[in-house]
Amino acid sequence: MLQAYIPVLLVVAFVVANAILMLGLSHVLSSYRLTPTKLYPYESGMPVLGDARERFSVKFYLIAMLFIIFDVETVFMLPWAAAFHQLTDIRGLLLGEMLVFVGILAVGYVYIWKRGALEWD
Amino acid sequence: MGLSLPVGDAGTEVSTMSPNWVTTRLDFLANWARSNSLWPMPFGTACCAIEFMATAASRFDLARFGMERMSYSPRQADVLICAGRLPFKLAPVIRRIWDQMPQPKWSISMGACASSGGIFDTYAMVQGIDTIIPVDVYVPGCPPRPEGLIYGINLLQKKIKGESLLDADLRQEHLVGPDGLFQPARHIDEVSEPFGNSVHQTRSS
Amino acid sequence: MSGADDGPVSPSVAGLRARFAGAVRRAVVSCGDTVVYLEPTRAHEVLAWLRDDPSQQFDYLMDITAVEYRDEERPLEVVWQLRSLSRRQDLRLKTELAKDAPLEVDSVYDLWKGADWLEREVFDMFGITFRGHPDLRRILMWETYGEGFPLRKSFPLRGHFNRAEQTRQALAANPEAHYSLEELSIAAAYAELPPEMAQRLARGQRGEVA
Amino acid sequence: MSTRTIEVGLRTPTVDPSGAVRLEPLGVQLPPHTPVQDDLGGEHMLVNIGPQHPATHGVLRLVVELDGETVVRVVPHIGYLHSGFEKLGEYRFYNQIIPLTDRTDYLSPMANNVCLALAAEKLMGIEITERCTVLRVIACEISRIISHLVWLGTTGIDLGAFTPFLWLFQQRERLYDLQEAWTGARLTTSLTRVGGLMADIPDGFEAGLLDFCRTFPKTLDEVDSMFTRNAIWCGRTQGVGVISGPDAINYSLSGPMLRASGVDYDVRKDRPYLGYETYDFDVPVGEHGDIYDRYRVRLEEMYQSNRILVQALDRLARLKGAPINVSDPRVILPPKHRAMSDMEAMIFHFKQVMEGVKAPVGEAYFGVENPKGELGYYFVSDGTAKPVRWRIRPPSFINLACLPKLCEGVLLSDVIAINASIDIVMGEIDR
Repeated sequence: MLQAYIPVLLVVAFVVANAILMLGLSHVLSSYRLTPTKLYPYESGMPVLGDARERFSVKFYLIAMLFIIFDVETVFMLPWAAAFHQLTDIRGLLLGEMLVFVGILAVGYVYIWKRGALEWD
Repeated sequence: MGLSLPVGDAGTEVSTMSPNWVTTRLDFLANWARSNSLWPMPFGTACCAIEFMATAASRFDLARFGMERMSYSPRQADVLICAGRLPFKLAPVIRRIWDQMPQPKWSISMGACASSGGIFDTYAMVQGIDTIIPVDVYVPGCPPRPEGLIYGINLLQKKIKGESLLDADLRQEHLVGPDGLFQPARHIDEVSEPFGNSVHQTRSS
Repeated sequence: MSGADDGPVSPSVAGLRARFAGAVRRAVVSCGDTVVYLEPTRAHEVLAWLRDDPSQQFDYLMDITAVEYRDEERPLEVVWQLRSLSRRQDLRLKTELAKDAPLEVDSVYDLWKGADWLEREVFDMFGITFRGHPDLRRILMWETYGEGFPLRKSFPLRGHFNRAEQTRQALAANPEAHYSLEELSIAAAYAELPPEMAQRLARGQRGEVA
Repeated sequence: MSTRTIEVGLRTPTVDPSGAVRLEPLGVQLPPHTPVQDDLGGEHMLVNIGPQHPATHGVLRLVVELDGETVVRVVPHIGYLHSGFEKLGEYRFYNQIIPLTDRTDYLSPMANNVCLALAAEKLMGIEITERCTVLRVIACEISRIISHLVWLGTTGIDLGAFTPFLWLFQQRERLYDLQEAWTGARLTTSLTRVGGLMADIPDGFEAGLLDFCRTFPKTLDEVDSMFTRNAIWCGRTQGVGVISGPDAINYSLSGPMLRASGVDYDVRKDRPYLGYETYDFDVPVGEHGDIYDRYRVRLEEMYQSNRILVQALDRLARLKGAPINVSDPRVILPPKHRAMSDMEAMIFHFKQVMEGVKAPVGEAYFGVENPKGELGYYFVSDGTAKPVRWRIRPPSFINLACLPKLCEGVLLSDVIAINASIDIVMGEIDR
């Protein structure tokens, strides 16, 4: 059974090696001359006023959370679709199962819509 | 401009710092990679910026020389092209952008106004950006024709091909001195002396 | 080579003389354009009338600028160029400001919003203050420019200081030179500004270039 | 809740009689900064869309006060390309100022040269020849097309459409070839002289221009089909950066900015010069005053300029061989071969080169319809060969002054679209 995982491990090893090689080589070859102005944030060439770590309105966070929820929902659909294609005998059960799953999330969607979380300004 | 041995013409003398074979091969590889993938930072201020846009557009394509990707942030820029005249109000801006560019970095002063103040010998104009930042290639012309700019870029590529990785002071950061000037004051006054037609323009009537 | 004084006087001059006898000093025609000289103190009143009066309707402010002549005795002139789009009429109004008195004139920002930057530029280049302008600062040179007012005839073409000093002052421009007082006060950077600069800004005073 | 950290009493430096600069408290108190009271609100952030930025069309600097993503206020800072043109003008003869005008609005150099020549000729009372007027009309319309091509190309890039940039710049290169054949330079043309032109058009110029005028509308139709009914373009531009007609007049806007807001005012129709009243063209006028209307007005103006060029070309055919310069030797240099042989011509040549062309005492203002708006040159002369004052009425400078009003409460990306729609050139703004 272990046999099947060899190609996956090879790919992972190659990717890791490639990343380390590129970063390491460029780190070794490049010449670092750090000066205070170089570490200063770049804002179109002007002296920076204030900093970016300001308190942002909470609506940005809200929208990010909602996006993640519905994005994960679609991620769950992918393996389901693959399984649906192969397990032809229990298709009815699988379809019902997914409809229940989507239904629950649809209730959540209607709730946030009514509560006005999607209005932007 | 593919992978070819550097032409041994008089222009490129291989720097004497790398006696043995290994470093010259590494130099050659690094210089070939750097010179053919220069990412320009177009510091376009005035009319030369329009000529620079025409050079980057489809007719005089800059992509043939590997300068396809314009980088508008100094963090990924290799060569700062000062396209246009530089007033004193813009001097701290170009100085800060030059300091914020990582090594290795080069600079092209495009046009007569950037190289010597051009026709603007006035109170508001820097008389040549080499009093503010170090300049590698000066491109004459007002504005330089796209072919002129491309010739300047080729000169810079030839200069890069002649550099060596071991030569440490090539990559030194020349910062603004304690007296607030990049060049010694006497040198700036000498360089900014009015010359040619500017000498007679003191009387306004 | 004619061109100095020809062409008819603009009909507005008669209306102006009738309405503001004292304010109108003289009216001249130069190269076909009518030039009316006004009293500096009553200029704003005349301009408001020219804009609002139905018979004049000068609703379009073309340009505000200033002129300084080469001989010193002649006063500085502030020039307003008006145009009436509906009546297709042009009019140029001038006031003369003596050079020894403080150079001040009323701002026309309340009549034409377009005058905002034009007046700031005249202040930057000539040093003429416009009373009532909401935000009179330098617009072309940087805020703490220390060499004076460039377009005055006493100002040499290459500036007072030598090139090295000009370069040093330009490179030494700290945040104060590039930000207005308002922006400095809004930015949370106030805590990072050096204390003496903070007091100076609180008094609304810009720092001199060291 | 954004805190106001220091109380600012605005003072302005004035020059008192002794010449020392002292601080005079201004009558007007700055409106107190009303902190935004909403519990979910974030602190305001100042962002520099600064002098070195791809979307500011030159070295303009916008300090944007942001509340999250919406713009509370935009404060433009200009002067980063101030080169002292007007001061330099006072040290030059009238014919020496013409190369300076190329470098103010470097997108329409020939139109600036024509405007300066017209202003100087109005000051000196010179009547130019018929063929010269037709050639100057051709120069102005070529400059209008070039300026609008660059504007549409770079605005397209600002809003994400890169292909039209390449199409339009290809057409522009064809016009640059004609411009270079005529004046010898692609950009710094210095075409006119007081009283005439530097040179007549080379042979083959009319054929090249006619060929351009025949094929140019085809490219414009392609670009039109790319933009006008493009959902992204309409979504980003319609209803954004709106300014009403009366406001536009109050802000002294001019050119496409003014006409897009519904004010039918074009200097070529209102105060005809160079014989524009005899040409058959119409002036596009928008209604809403948003970015979409400014695009439609400028696109239509390119079609109209094309029409004018075609009419001017067949007028030129009738004026074959007519003189382009005024015959007055005190204004126009005599031809080189006569200057070397004929004594009188040599004297005129010498006097003009050494002492320049003297202008009568007086002042003259001449405004022309430039691609950006109404460009006006105001000369004040005291009888010498160098003007006392050379004032440039800069259309982009005045058009840009209304940017803070257009950008209140819009999103950050709209600020870039509005700034691009004003069609600014920093060389003319900062002079």
